[in-house]
Amino acid sequence: MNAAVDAPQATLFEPVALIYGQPLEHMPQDLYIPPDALAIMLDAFEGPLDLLLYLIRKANVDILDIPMAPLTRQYLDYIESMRSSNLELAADYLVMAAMLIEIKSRMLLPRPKLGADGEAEDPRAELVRRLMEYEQMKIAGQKLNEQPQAGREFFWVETLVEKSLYVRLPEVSPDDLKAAWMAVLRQANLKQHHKIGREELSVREHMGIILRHLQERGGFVQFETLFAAEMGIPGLVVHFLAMLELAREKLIEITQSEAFQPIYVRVHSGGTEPGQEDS
Amino acid sequence: MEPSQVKKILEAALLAAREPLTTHDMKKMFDEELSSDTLRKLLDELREDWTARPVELIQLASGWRFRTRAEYLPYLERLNPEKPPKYSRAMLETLAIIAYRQPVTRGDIEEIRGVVVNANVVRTLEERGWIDVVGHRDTPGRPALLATTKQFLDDLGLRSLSELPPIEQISQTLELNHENQ
Amino acid sequence: MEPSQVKKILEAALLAAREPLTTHDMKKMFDEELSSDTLRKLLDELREDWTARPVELIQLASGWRFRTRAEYLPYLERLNPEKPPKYSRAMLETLAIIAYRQPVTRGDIEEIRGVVVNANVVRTLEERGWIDVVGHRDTPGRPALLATTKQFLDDLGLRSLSELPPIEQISQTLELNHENQ
Repeated sequence: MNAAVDAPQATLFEPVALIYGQPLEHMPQDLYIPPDALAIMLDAFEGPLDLLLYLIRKANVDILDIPMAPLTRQYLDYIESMRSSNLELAADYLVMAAMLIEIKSRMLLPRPKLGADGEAEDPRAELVRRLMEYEQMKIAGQKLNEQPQAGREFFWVETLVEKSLYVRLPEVSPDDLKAAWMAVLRQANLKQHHKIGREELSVREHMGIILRHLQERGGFVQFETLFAAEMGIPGLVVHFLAMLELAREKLIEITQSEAFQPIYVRVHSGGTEPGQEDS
Repeated sequence: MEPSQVKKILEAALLAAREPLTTHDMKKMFDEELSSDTLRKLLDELREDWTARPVELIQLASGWRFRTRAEYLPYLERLNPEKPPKYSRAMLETLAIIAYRQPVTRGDIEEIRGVVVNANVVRTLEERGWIDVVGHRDTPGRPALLATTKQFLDDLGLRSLSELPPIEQISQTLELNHENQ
Repeated sequence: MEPSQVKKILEAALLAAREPLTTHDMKKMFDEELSSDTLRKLLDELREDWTARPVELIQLASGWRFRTRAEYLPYLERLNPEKPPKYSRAMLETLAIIAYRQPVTRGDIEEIRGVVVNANVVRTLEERGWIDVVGHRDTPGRPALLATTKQFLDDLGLRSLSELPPIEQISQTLELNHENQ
C-alpha cells in the first residue's frame, strides 16, 4: 500500500495525515472540528488508542490484520504535525509511537518458530487486543449514555409528606407513673401519710365516677341512681365506700328529710364547716 | 390533544414535582394554549379521581401538589422513626399525683410536690383528654377537683385504676431503700 | 388488616419515598407479620393497577419505586429548563470500564484507555454516588479497587449489573481469526 506519494495536494491545508493514500485533510465528519484547529482535534480524541482506532476504522481495514507500515507512518505524521504546531502532546502519544515502531520492526523479522503452545505470536497481537478492548469500552460507554437515567429521561415520584399533620404524642406507661410517684414520695418524704393500697385506689376511682355522675346530672341525684346491679357486689361495695369517703371529705352531701323518704346525694354546696382542712 | 392525555401529563408532572407547580408551570408543558378554565377543570377532575386513593391533590399558596393523606403518616413514620417525644418530669409527677390521689385540687398537687403547678402542665393533660374536672371542693375559692379519665386508662392500656402499679409495694420498696441508706 | 388497606399503605409509602423501598422497609410498617409472598403479590397487583397511568412502579437494585413513564419526558422536560449535565467521553468510558470490568484500579482504567485517568472524572463519579472504593488490590501501593454502586443501578432503573446493555464480544472474533491463520 502506498502512502503520500500519489496524494493530491490539499487545497487549503497541508494534510495532517494520510491513510492508505488518502490525505486526512478533512477532519472526521462525526466530530465538529474547525478547519485549522489542531488543538481541538487533539481534544477530540481520547488518547492514542482512540486516534489509532479512528485511523483504522476510517481506512476500513481489518482490525485483526492491521497494515503496520502505513498505519505507523500516518500516526507519526499526525503527531509530528501536532508537535510542529507546538501543541502540548501527552506523553501517551509518544509511547504509542514507540510501540508502533517496535511492532513494525518485529513484523520485518522472520517469525519465530512455533512456541511451546504451538502458536506463533503475532507481534500485533497485544496492540490488537488493546484496541479491541478499548473499542468495546468506548461503545459500552455510549450505550450506558443511551440508558434512561433518573432526572434525565424519567423522574422519581415523590409526593409531599407533611409531617406536621401527624403529631406524635409522648407515650406514658404505668411504670412511668410509678417511677414519677416514687420520685414525688422520695422528695416530699410523704411515705408515712400516703400508704395507699389497691382497694383504696379503687375507691378513689369510684369517687371520680360519682363526682362525674353528679356533674352530668346537675349536682343532685337520688341515692339509688348511683348504684347499678351490673356493678357486681365488689363494685357496689367499693362504690358505696367511695360515696362515704366523698361525704367524709365534704365533697358531697347525703340527705334524707325523714325516715323511709328518698335519700338524695348532691355536690357539697353549704358553708364550709369550721376546722375543715384540705385533705 | 385529548383532554384525557393532558390530564395524564398533568398527573405525571404533579406526582414527580419536588415543589408545588403553579398553573403557569403547568401551562408551559403544552404547545397549544391551555386556558385557565380548562386547566382548573382538569385539576378538579384529577382531585376527584384521587379521592379514594392514599394521596390527595391539594392547592397550596405556591401551587398544586400531591400530598400523602394524614391517616397514612403513622405507617410512613415507621420507615424513619424519630425518637418519641417525652413528657417533662413535672408533667409525669403531676399526672402520677392525679392518678393515685384523685380527686385532687391544684393546691393538693402543689402541697405534695412542694412547688407551684405550672398551668401549662394541667392544660396539656386536659387537652390530651387524660384528666378533667369532676367537681369543686367546698373550700374558699372552690378549687377544681381533678381526676383521670377513661381515655387515660385506654391510652395506658389499663382497664381500671386498680391496675396501676400498686403503691403499697412501692412504699415498701421505699422503706427498704430508706433502711439501706 | 384487609389486603386492600395494606395495599393502600404500600402505595402511600412508595409514592412518598425519597428512595427505593426495600421489602424489609415495607414490612416494618405493619404490626402483623406480612409474608414475603403476600407482599410480592400486592406489589405485583399495584404494578398492574398503574399500567394505564403515567407513572410506573419498578423494581430496582435497592428496592421498589414509582417513576414517570418515558413517554412523558418531552412535557416534563419543559418544567426544568436547565438540562441535566452531559457526560464527557472520558467520563463515559471510565464509567463503562468500572461498570463492566469491576472491580478495577485506576491503573486498569489507564491500561484500557491508554491515557492517564483524570482525577476529576473519578471524583465526579464518586460524588454522584455511582462508584465507590470496595477494597484494595494486594499489589505495591495497594491501589483502590473501584466498583459501581446500587445508586448507579437505581439511577439507570436497573435491578442488577446483568441488566446493563450487553457488550459486543469482539474477542471471540480474534480467537476464530487466530485459528484460521
